Amino acid sequence: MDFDLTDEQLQLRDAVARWAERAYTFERRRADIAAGGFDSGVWQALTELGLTGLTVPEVHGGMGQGPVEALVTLQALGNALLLEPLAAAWVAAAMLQHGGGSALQAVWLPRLAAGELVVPALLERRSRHDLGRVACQASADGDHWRLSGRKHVVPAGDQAAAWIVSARAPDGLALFWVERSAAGVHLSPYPLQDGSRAADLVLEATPAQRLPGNGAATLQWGADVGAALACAQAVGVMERALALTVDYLKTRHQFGVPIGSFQALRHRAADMKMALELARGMAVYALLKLTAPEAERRQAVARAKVQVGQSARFIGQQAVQLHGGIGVTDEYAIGHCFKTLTQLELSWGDTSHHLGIVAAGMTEEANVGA
Amino acid sequence: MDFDLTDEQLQLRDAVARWAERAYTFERRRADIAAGGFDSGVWQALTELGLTGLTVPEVHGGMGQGPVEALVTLQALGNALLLEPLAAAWVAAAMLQHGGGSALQAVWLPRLAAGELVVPALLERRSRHDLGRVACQASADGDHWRLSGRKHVVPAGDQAAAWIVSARAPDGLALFWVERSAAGVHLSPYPLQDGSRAADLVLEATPAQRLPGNGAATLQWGADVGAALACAQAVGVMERALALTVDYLKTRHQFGVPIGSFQALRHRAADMKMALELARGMAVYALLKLTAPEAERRQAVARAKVQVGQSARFIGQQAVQLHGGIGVTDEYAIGHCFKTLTQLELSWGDTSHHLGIVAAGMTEEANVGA
Amino acid sequence: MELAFTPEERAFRNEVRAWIDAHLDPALAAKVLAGLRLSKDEIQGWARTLGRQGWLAYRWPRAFGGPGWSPVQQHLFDEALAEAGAPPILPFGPVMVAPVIIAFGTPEQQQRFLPGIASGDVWWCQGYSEPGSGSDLASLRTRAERDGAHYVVNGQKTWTTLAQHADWIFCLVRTRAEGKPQSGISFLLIDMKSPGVTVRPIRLLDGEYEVNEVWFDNVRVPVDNRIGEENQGWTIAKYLLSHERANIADINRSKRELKRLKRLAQAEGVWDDVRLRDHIAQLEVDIVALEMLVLRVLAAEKSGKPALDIAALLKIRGSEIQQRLTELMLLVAGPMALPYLEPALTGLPVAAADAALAPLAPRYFNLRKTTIYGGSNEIQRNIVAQTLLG
Amino acid sequence: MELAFTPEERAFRNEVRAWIDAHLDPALAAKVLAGLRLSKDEIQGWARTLGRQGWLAYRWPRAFGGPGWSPVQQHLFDEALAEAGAPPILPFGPVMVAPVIIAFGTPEQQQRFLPGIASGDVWWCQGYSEPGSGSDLASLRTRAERDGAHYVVNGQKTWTTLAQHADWIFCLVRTRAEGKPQSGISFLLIDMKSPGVTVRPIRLLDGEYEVNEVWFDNVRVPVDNRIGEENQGWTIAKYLLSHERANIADINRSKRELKRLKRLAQAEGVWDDVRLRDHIAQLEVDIVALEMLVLRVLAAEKSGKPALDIAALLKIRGSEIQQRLTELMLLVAGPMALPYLEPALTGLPVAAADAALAPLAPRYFNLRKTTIYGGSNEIQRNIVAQTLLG
Repeated sequence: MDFDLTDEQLQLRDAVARWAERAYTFERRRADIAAGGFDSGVWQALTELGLTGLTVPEVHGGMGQGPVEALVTLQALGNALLLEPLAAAWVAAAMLQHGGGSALQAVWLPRLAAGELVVPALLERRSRHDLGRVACQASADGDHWRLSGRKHVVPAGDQAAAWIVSARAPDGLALFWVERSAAGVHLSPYPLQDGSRAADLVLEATPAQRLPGNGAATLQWGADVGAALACAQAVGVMERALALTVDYLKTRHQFGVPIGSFQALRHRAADMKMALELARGMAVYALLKLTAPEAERRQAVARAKVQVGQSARFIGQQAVQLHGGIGVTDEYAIGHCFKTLTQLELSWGDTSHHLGIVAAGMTEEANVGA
Repeated sequence: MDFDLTDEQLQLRDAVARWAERAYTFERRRADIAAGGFDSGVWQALTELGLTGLTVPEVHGGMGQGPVEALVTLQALGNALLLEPLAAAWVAAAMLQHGGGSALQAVWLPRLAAGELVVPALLERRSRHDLGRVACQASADGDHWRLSGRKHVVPAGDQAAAWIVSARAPDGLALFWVERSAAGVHLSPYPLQDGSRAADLVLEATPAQRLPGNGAATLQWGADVGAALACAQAVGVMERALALTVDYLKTRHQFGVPIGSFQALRHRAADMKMALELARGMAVYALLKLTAPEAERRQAVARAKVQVGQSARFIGQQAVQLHGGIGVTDEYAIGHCFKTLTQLELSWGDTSHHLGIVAAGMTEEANVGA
Repeated sequence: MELAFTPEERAFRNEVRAWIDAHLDPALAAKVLAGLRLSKDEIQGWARTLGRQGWLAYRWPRAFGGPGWSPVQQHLFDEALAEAGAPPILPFGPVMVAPVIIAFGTPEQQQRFLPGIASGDVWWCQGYSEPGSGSDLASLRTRAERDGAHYVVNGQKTWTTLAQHADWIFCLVRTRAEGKPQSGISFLLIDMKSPGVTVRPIRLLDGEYEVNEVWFDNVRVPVDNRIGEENQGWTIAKYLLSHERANIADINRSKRELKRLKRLAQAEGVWDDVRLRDHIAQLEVDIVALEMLVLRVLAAEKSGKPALDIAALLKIRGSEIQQRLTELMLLVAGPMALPYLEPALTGLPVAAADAALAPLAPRYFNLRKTTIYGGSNEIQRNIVAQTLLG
Repeated sequence: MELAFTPEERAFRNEVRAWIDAHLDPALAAKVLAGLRLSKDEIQGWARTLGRQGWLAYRWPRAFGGPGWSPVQQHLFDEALAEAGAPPILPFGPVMVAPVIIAFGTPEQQQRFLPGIASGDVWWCQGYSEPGSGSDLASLRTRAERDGAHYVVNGQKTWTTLAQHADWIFCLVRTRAEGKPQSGISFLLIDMKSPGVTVRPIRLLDGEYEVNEVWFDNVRVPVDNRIGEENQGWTIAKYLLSHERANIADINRSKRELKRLKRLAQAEGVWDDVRLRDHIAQLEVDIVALEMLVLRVLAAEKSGKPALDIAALLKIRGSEIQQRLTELMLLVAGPMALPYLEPALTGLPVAAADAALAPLAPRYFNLRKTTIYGGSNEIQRNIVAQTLLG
C-alpha cells in the first residue's frame, strides 16, 4: 500500500501543470470557447507533450504509461479546465487496445500517439446512462459492415479522424471503427455547456470495420475507463474551485471584515475540503482498480463515480454560493468550474446510475485494501 | 382557507397545557418511567379532562370533537412528553366508529369516554411498516371467532380492557374485538425506548368478536389516523426540543461567550426552526385531510409523515448535538425528546415507508388548497 | 381550520383563469412553459395587457388604482398566472417601487410615476447592490451631492436586473458621509436616459444577459425625484423588504415546474425509475410543505396578524426548492441536456441534439442566483437565528 | 501507487488473525458482534490476554516494551481485532496516557506506571472535561495547590468514561491562576483510591452507565505524580491529541458494522427493499471513501510525511459514519426495535419481542456521542477551516 508518486510521475505532473499555467490561460480558454470549443493549437501542444500517446504502448510510438500517469495528468488539466477531449481520446485508445485487434492497432495506435483524434461515439437519444441501449443498426455487407443511426454528444466529434461506434449487429452489440472519409457521414457540431465542442454523428449506411473483440466487454471497459478518467479530471476541477473559493473568502470584505471570518462560511469551506479529499481518494481508487477483474473493477469505478459525483455537485454549488453574485457570471472562473463539474457528473453515468450499480453488486465485503 | 383556532379550541389547548405544566412535570414523568411507564393517575386525569372521550360522539358520552381538537391536544401533550397512549386509544376509537358496528359501539364508546383503555394490536414480527402483513389466524367457531397469533409493541397493552386485533380470516384480512377477560390471552409487558409501556399479546384460540366493517378499510383508516396523530404529537415534542435548545444556546458559555453567539450554531438553530415550521404545517394538513376520500387522505397522510419524520430526526439529532455532553444523558429532558421523536418516526410507518406511498401514488397535481 | 378556499375565492380564481385564457397568446405561454428565453417585447407586451385590465397594479390599494384584492385573491391571481404560463410580472415597478411611492411619495410624485407603472409602459429597475456592497448593503458608496435643485450622482451599481431595457431606476444613494452608514442614505428615482448613465450587461454562466453594471458619472437628478426625506432611504428600503415578502417563496411557479418535471420524467422514460421517482416524490412533499407555510402566512395576513417570523423561512425554502426543481430536471434529462444550443433557448430551430432539452442546464445554472439574491440564504438564516436567539 | 498491502503485511495480518482465533472466546466475540454490553471483567480480561502477548502496548516503541510495529501493522492489528469481534481496547491507558509517560515522564515514572498499563492490570480514565469546560478546555478550573511534596486537588471533572471501574485517572489541573489560561495547566496522575475522590456514574439516554462525574475534595497527590514540568500540561495535552489521531476514524469497526447491517437487512427481509438497499449502498461508498482517506494517512506516515491536515477530517467523517450505521440498523429493524429490553442488552434471555434487535435503538442513541466527544465536530470543522483560511 503506497500512494507516493515516482519521480517520473512527479515530473510528468509538473510538466503538464507548467504547460497549462503558461499556455492555457483563462483568457486563451475564453477565446477558444468563442471560437467553437476546440483549439487545434492546444491539441498540437498536448501531442508534443506526449499526452495524446500517453497510454499508447511504446512499440506503437506512445509513452506506454499507466493509470497513475493518466490520473496525475488529467488532474492537472482538470485544474486548468481543459476543453479539449484528451480523456475521450484515451478512452478510444483503451477500447482500441482492448478489442480492436492487431491490424487496427498497428495502423491506428501510432496515429493516436501522433495526435490524430479518435473518440468514442456511443450515446444515443434514449440511452441516458446505459450505453448498452443502442438503436444504431449494423448490417454485414460482404467483408465489411454498414451502419445506420445517430450518435449524440460525441466529444469534438467533427474534429475526429475516426470514431468508435456502438451498433446492434445481428449477433448482438458490437463496436465499429468508422473513418471520417467514409460515405454517409453527417456531422452537426455544437458547444457543450462547459464550452467544449461536440457533435451529433449521423450515419447512413456508412461503411465500417467491426472491432474483433467482444463488443459488450470492450464497451464496458471503455465506460469504466471513461468514468475513472472523469473522476480524475473532476478532482482537478474541484481543487481549482476550492482554491478560488478560499481566496475569495480571504479577500472579499463585508461588514468590515473578510467574509472568511464568518463561521458558517468557514464550516462550508471545511465541508468542501472534506468533499474534495474524499473524491481525491476515490479517484485514486478507481484508477488503481482499472486493472482488477471486470466485476471488481466495475464495482470500484461505480463507487468512485458516486463519491466524485456527490463531491462535484456539492463543491460546484457551494463554490458559486460563497462567491455570491460573481459566482453566477461568465466572467469569473468559478462559474466555469461549476459548469465543468456538472458536465463531468453527467458524463459516463451520473451519480444515481452508479449508485444503482453499487446497490445491485453489493456483497458482504467492502474492503479496498489487500 | 383559515388556520385560526376557535375560542373553544384555544380553551381546550390551554386547559391541556395548564394541566401538563402543573401535574405532568418532568419529575413525575421520570417516576412514571421507573414505575413501568403507565400511570393510572395520569390516565384518570386525562379522562377527567374529557380527553379519553374527546373524539367519541356526544351521544355516547364523549365530547364529539374533531381533528383540530385532536391536533391541539396532542401537540400540547407531545410538548409535555406524555407517556400514556392517548393517541393509540383515539385510534381504537376511530376504528371502532369506522367499522365496529352499532352493537359494539353502543357498549364500548361510552366506556372509552369513561376512561377504559382499548388499543389496537396490529404489529407482528414480520410486518415492519406494512400492517397488511398479518400472520395471526382467525377461525370461525359458531357465531364467534377464535384467534391465534402474536402481536408486538401493543401500547400499554397489559393495561387495556380490550384490543382491536388484526387477523387473517378465511375470507381475508379482518379486525376483531378481543376482551381482556377472554381465554387464551397472554401478556408480556416491557418499556419502550421512550419509557412508555407496551406489551406482547399472545393469543391462543382466544374468543373474539369480528368487527362487521370491511377489515382492510378500517385498518387503513386506523393507520392513517395513527400516522396523523403521530404527526401532531411529534410537533409538540419538536417545539419542546427547539425551545430547550434555544435556552441552552443562550445560557451555555464557552470561550467567554454564550455558544448561541457562534454563527454555525445559530444557523443550525435556524434550520431547526425551519424543520419545525414545515412539520407544523404538515401536521395540520394531515389532520384536516383525514375527512377526504381514502386515496387523497392516504396520500396526504403519507406526505405529512415524510416531512414530520424528516423534521423529527433532524431536530432530535441536532438538539442533542447542540447540547453536547448533557444531550446524551438520561438526566435532561432533551435526550427524552430525541428518543420520543425517534419512536414517533418509527411508529405508523417510517419516513421511507411513507415516501414509498407518496412515490407510488404520485400524479401530476400537488396542490393542497381548494 | 379549513384548507379549502371559500366558494367566492374559487369563483374569483375561475374568473381570472378565464380572462387569462382569453388574453394570453398560447404561443407565448408555450415558450414560458418550455422554459425559453423571452424578449423585452414579450415581457412588456404581457405587462401592458395586464395593465389595460388594471391588474398589473394588483397589489395596490384601491385608492391608487389597484383592484382592492385580498391577500388570498392576490395569491390566487399569482397562481393562475403561473399555471397558465404567463410571462413573469417584473416586480421592480408594480411590486417594489410603486408601494414605496404610494407610502412615501408626494401626491405629485404619485401622479407622475404610478400611471406608467400601472400601464406597463415604463420599465423600472432596481439600483441597490454595488461591487463592494452586497450582503452589507448599508456600506454603499454611490453618492448624491446636492447642487441647487439637483443631486449630482456618482458611483456604480451592479447586479441590476434587466437594466439594459429600463426607462427608470430606483436607487439607494449616499447623501451624507457622516454618522452611521444607514443614516446617510436616500431613495432616488433616476431617468436612465440621463446623461452620464452607462449600462454594461454582464454575461451570466448560462450565456444570458440578465443583470448589468450601471455607472453614474455626474448624473444630474432633480431633487423632486427623491422619495421621502433626505437620508430616510434606509427606512424606505426596509419597508420595501417587508413588502416584497408576499410572493417570496415563488410557490406557484414551483408547483407548475413540478408538473413540468413530472411530464419530463414521463417523456424521458424514467417515470418508473425508482431512484428518480423517489427524488420527485420527495420534492412533491417539500413543495406541499412549503405551500402549507405560504397558506399559513396568507391566512395570518387575512386575519390581520402578519406572520413576520416566517418570511425568511419562505425565502430560504422557496429558493432551495426552485433550485432543486432545475437540478432534477437536468438529472432526468441526463447527458442529452449537455449540448448548449443557443438558438433553441429562444425557440429557434436547431439541427442537432434535442431542442426541447436545451433550456434545462442553463436554467439549472441560472437559478443558483435564487439563494444569493434578495438577501442570500446565509443572511436569511442570520435573520431567523436573530428572532430565536437575539 | 499501489492499493494492495505487501506480502509481508498480509502475512502479518494472517498471524494476528490466527492468534486472535486461538485466544478470543467465541462467546465473548458473539456478544461484541451482537452489540451487547460488556462487563468490566470481559473488557479487562481481554486486555490482559493481549497484555500477556505484549500486544496491549502495540503502539509503543520497542524500547518501552512495544512490538515495534509499523503504522500499517498497527492498522492491520486494529482491523483483525475489529473483524473478529474482540472487545475494544480502552485507549485511556495504552493509547493515551502511556505515550505521554513515554514522551514526558521520568525513567522512574515510566518504570512505575508502564508495566501496569502494558499488562492490562491497571484501569485508567481521563480527567479533562469539566462542567463549564467542554469545547473550551483551557478554561478548566480544577485546581492543584502545592503543599510541600504534594498537590492538593479540588474541583470536578465530568464525562469521565468508565471512571467507575478505574484505578487511576490522568487529569489536567490548574496550577497557576495568572496569565493565559493555557499556561497554568499541569498534567497529574491521581490514584482513584485517594481520600477525597468521589465518583458518580451518569445514566445515559440508552440506560447505560458509561460516563461519570468525578469530584476531588482536598485530594493529596504526590508531586512525583506530575508528568512533565509544572504548567506544561497544555503542551502535553496537545501532544496527546496528535497521538490520538491514528485510529480516530474507527474505520475497522465501521467496516465490521457495515457487514452486520447487511446481515441484518437480509435477516429482516429488506435486503431487496430498493430504498433501504440504496441507503446501504451509499454507506458502503462512504466507508470505502473513508478507508481511502485512512490509507492515505497511513501511507503518508509510512513514508515519514504525516498528513496532519487530514486528521480532523477523519474524526468528522468517521463519527458521522458510525452514527449513520446505527441509524440504518435501527431503520432496518423498524418498530420491532422499539422495546427496551434491559436484560437482552447483556445477553440475558427475555420472553417478549425479539432480543436480537434490542441493542439497536440504545446503540443509535448512545452513538450520538461520537460527534460530541474528543472535540465536537463543530470544533473539528473550525480546525479544518483554520488550515484553509487562517
